[in-house]
Amino acid sequence: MKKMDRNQMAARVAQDIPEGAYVNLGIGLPTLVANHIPQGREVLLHSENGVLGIGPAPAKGAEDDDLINAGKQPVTLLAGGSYFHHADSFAMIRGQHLDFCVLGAFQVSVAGDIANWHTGAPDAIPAVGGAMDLAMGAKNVLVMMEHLTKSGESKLVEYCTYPLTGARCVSRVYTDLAVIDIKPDGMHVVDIVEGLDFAELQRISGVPLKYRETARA
Amino acid sequence: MKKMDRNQMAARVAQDIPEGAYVNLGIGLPTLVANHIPQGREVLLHSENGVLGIGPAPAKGAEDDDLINAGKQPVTLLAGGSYFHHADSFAMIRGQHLDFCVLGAFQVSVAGDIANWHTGAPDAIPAVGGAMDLAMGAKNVLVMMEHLTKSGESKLVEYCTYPLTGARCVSRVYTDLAVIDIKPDGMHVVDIVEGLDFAELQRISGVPLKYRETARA
Amino acid sequence: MINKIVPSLEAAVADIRDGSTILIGGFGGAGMPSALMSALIAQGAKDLTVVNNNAGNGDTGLAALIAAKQVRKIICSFPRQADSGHFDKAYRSGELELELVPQGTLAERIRAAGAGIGAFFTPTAFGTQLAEGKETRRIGDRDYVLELPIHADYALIKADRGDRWGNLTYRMTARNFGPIMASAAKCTIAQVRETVELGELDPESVVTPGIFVKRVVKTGAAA
Amino acid sequence: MINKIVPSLEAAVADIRDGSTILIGGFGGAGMPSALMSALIAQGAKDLTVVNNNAGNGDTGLAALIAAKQVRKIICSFPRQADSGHFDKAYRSGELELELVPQGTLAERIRAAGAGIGAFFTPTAFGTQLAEGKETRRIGDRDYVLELPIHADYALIKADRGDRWGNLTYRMTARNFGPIMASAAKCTIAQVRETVELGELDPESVVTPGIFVKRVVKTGAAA
Repeated sequence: MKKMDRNQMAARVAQDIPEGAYVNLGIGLPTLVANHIPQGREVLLHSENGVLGIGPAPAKGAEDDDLINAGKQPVTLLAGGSYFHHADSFAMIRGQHLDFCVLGAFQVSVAGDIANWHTGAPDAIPAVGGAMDLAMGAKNVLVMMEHLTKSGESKLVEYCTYPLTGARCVSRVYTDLAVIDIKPDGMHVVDIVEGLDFAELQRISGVPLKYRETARA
Repeated sequence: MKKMDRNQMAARVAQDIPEGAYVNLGIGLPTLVANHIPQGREVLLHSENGVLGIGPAPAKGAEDDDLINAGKQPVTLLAGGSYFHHADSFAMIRGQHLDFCVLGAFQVSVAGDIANWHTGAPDAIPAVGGAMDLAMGAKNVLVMMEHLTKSGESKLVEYCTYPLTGARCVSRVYTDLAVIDIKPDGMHVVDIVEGLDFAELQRISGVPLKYRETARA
Repeated sequence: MINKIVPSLEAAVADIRDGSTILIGGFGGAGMPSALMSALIAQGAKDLTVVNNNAGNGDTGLAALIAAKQVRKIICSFPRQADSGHFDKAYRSGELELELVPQGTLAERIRAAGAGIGAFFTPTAFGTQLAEGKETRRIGDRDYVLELPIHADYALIKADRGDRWGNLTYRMTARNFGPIMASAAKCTIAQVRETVELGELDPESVVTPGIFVKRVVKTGAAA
Repeated sequence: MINKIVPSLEAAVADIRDGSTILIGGFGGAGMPSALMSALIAQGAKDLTVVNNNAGNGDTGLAALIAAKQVRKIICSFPRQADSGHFDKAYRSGELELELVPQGTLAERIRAAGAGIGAFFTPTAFGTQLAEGKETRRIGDRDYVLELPIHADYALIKADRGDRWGNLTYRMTARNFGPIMASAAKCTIAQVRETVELGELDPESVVTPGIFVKRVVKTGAAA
């Protein structure tokens, strides 16, 4: 089995983002997706701190402290980009103007619930940022995450045990092992990495998955 | 008795608008107030269609169809003025950022209710514009109106018989006969035109008025 | 390559269907998308619900749309004007339904639709006829009325300059309802005086980011 | 003559009293009014409720205000960061109260205060811990949570250019919370890189009209 690395996962997500899409990439892993949008495909990247039309990372030494993304990394602006204030930025999100957001997650449930903001540990300091707005606002909520936790538990779950970020909002999950659609009747496997068969994916996932073979059966 | 004419009334209102005030002047009679702000006193005029810092009327031939006030009259913009959209413009109004609005009225009640948008006649086509927003939003709602209707009835009333524009919102009324403050304990006469005594004003007004003499009594 | 610039007014309004809800920009003549209005009249969609501050003036624009009997309902703040004859006639005959909304509430309901707000409490109109039958609530020391967003199928607006990503700037008080209407419709169509290359609009001064705009059509200064 | 330009940072913050609620602009370092924050620390007002997206980074700005024990409560969306040690310590010791608000809800609550909206229904956080105890309602086919405005005594913001009437422009993503915070406070104080003559700011590009601003103080590019 060949697990996908972070860049392969990002490339797989990028493949599903069509020309003309308005997209918000979450902090961390999802940010990598920007590097894999095919040359010449115009995709408009939004960041919740008030910018649309983010370009590539600035050259070393050309960073501007006033031009950052939601992860507080320096970015650039494409010709055709624009700036706006926070209420307008979240109007774009909450008002369902973004075609896609890509979020990391601790867990995704069969119903499409996502948990990604808080471990729920009693001594943890909670921090939510824009995650809940994105989860409830984007037309399509895509999740990118490892399939399993470090201790080998599935991050696809029947019910989230971590506090929810949003309920019934995830449409597709990209893991290092598979791509899975979430539909009203459950989780449907779209792709599996080479060398992993569906039975094994089903076994380690621990939640009922559907696949074209099983659909036919 | 010397009734004030429209320009005298406007000048009397202008006298009460201090330097630095943000003011919205309603359509019609209140618009005249702009002409009587003393030279050199900086007062910022707002119009609800999205402009702050209105200047004098343009010269004949210099009108621009894109630069109008809420009465759809051509205006000019002062250096330091700005444009904004309708939601932002009414945020200024509703959010109590205007120091004064000056409205015309059919009736004002002892409690400070104002009726100025609709006669209530069954065949009348109603039209409200921004009157209700201004009545509920400005820090100080000033009313400019004739004291009596054409048939001689007082426009100061115990209760408005016309449909309300706003409840308990008027702070001062300027008529062609007097200036009257509205306070929690009723109407207080501030000024009376020359040649009219308080007893006569009280008689034709038909609602209880207080005056410095009566306050002392 | 994204290109929201469409070649003609006809193409811009071609898919508007009978029964659509349409936001129409403009306050008086300023910002009125006259060229798109003419195209909509030629296109002929009927049974429309129209949202505008007014209800048409003279014989052009919205007044002409009403005269052509394409409008079933108007949501506006100020229908009655010296030259609103076409509205007056259709309203009095019962052909045209009117929903009268205070101007700021109209603007905020449109903005709420664009911003994904489900409903909001406004102090405007509390205690008046226009709040009759509406839910009210005292919050702090003020009384409020609950109002719902106005979502639409289309917005027809007039801007000054636009680019192929749909970014728009406006001119003076012609801005009025344009930016909020652009955000509240499934399909926003902007007529512009001038189209420019990507990057010619200052990113600090773009008023309507292209995310809110589906089609841009150039009319020149005259329309 | 109206002149909102004040001569010093000290004068700008002199009247801030113990117990005030203060909106502080900025997202990370961009738009953070560092010079005003330093002045507020020197001024010494205590028992403050502070609203910011974060809860301070490193040892300057909001972090320094917390370290100086001037803050009683923070309303923010993202307190936990790699370098938020001063917050972490004060929070864990129980000295500092935290109200955690989703970022978009934070922005909309501030905007609602400025716009005179009494409350609004947002879909964000429905069904989550952050909506616990809050009123909810189904409107159409979505579920919403009722949220209240955040009014403040002061807003401290950083803008790019300002004039004597208080008009402001911003620079890139340093705009973030500035315009909405300016509208939501009784007294908004803006530090600017540059002050300009009336009329030098393009009226089409003024982002915060002066009506929302009480004091402007020039710091130059460094602050």
